[in-house]
Amino acid sequence: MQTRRETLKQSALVAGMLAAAGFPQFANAAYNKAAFDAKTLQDVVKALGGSTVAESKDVTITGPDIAENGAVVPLSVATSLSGVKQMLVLVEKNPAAMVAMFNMTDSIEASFATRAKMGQSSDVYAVAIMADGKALFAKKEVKVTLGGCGG
Amino acid sequence: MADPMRIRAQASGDKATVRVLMSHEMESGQRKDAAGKLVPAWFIQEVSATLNGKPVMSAEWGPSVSKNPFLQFTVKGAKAGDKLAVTWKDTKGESRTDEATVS
Amino acid sequence: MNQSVGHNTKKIALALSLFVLSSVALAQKSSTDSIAEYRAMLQDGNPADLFEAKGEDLWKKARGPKNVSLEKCDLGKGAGVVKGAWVELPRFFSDTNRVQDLESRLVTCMQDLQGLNAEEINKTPFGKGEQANLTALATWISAESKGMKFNLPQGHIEERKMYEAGKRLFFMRSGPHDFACATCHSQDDKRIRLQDLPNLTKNPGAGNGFGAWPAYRVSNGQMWSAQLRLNDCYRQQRFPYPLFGSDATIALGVFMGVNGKGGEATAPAIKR
Amino acid sequence: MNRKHTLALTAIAAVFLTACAAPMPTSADLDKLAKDMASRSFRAQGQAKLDRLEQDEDNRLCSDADSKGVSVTEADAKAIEARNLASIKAPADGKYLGDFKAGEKVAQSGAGKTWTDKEDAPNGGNCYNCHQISQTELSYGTIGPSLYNYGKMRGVTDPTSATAKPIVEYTWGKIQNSRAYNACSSMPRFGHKAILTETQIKDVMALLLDPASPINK
Repeated sequence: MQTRRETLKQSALVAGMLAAAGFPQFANAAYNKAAFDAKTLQDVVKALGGSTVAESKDVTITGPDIAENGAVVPLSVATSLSGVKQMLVLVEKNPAAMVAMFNMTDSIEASFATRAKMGQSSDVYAVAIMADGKALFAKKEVKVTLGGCGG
Repeated sequence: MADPMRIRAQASGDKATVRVLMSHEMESGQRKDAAGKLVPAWFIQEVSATLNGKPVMSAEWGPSVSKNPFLQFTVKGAKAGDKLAVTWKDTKGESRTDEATVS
Repeated sequence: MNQSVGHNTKKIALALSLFVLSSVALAQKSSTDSIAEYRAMLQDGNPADLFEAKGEDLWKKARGPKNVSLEKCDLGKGAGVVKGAWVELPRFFSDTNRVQDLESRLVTCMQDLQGLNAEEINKTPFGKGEQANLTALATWISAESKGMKFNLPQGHIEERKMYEAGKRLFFMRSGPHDFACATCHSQDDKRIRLQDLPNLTKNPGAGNGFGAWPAYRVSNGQMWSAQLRLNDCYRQQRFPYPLFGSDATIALGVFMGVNGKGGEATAPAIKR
Repeated sequence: MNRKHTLALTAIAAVFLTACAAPMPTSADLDKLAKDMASRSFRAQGQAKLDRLEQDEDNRLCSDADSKGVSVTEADAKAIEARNLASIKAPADGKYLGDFKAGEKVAQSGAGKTWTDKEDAPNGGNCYNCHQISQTELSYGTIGPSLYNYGKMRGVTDPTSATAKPIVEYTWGKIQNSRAYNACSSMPRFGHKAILTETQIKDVMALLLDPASPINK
């Protein structure tokens, strides 16, 4: 069995190799600042070049009804639809709505889980941007409470 | 240099579930320190993954992904023994790549 | 007639109050369930893993003025034995002639084997420099005992004295709020705000509570060692600042650990 | 068996059981051991000075009983309650109730008196840590009883009335110094230990007893 230390050494090696190759997978990536500055679902979709926005039963958002701490709110987004270009995770009442954007390829499923910070109780969204520019979403409410003794 | 990631990639059928933990502060740029000064934003902005060297996933993140981020995704056509590598790059231009073997 | 109306009103009032009570209970149950659900969602992917990996590396890495690893450190089960060490700590060590918990024992090893300065480490704030390393080490070492049962030794008289002292400190009410550890942690099924409070005087609370630290705190994204957990308890108790690795903190560890005998080690856990 | 014999037997048993080791100290010696341990295990930090480790007689008696798993003796309980009751003073202006909205804020706050709190910042009442109060706040503790509908359940419709006087005075006293009514209560002595100001206590009183307070709806 590989020890963690060996894994580390290997990782460093891999990092070196990838650095030498100039991170090919980042070559075309341009961070979409406008989308990450947008305050609303509509504006996020617009910044990503999308068109219509509609709720869809084929998109799912999973998260807790109540989060004991807003610093870490587990959220999963998924869809069974084909022809998805991007999957987004949004928290409506955060200073900027978009948490994460995943670019789809044929090699992955349209299903991602991550954890978001939430400043207050809010609706959270899973959004699938389709190849034709349509944005299909699902939403749910997550309440953020104060878990500790507040001291 | 940033601390290594923890990557678990488990094959089941013709796909593999990948779970990644990254060591990063993910400063939102909204938080004030003890002296009341705004702590500048510093977060992972780009994440990507390769399977046996071939790009399979890329993502862009904002400042509201939680500290020490967790990410889960599913790679099609991955089998035990395959090499799954994950790379992140943050707003300071720092980056880190770690690799795991699909089990 | 009048009487009958009065009777009916009373009945309605009673029905209404029952309705209010039961809806309160229902709302409460669902919020408790939701919190449990939230915690379950966090179990997969505990960032403590990151600290565990760092700790294992630190254990095996040659460091300090003497440039040696900690692989010869005796955590109570012989030099270099890590697995199972944590579920038997704190315990008496004859070389230092004192009962030590995991963290204070690690400091002894860091000084004796690696030539690091114990006093400096003890004075370093949590999460900084060698203290951050210490927490990572404790995270990995505790993880190596995951699933094992607590079995603190009580054979040495110093271990029994520490238990008795720990018990007295646990129940010691003082400070402006008259709080003791026992104020929050001596009854079953109590909560502070929404947080469940383990009863640390017996199992399952003692094993569950004591056996969960080091733990990753999602509220601040920090890895908290057992010493830091106790330190923050004392802060909220409005006591003065407990010295790192002090006898009072170790005595409390003995009291909780012995009470948790047979309980399962779950550290490193993930906590609010 | 008389005491002398018991002691002798215990000593013999101890010798056999622990072989060459020293026998276990007496309970009183262990009390001292714990006390000495406390005095060398802490340092002052911020406003949390070392004098906080010095227990008053009430805390000493209650802690001692707690660690033995018993209640304080009836005589001790009466003495504790009597001297704590004597510390309670009625409000200088005769007004027991303040503003319930401000009271809710005091009840919500768990701040104050820790080594990370500023000394001049207002202290909180920590009420929700242990009690359910408002129905809309789901994050409440269960160490103390629910205080939802506190005034309403006790039939308080006019807190200034003669009928409400006993419950108003009792509630005032309970917040000022809980040990006047329950010798070893876990509740902080908010007035006696100067945790809350008189204004803050009046505001919490209003939260509990004002018929207009949302908790009495």
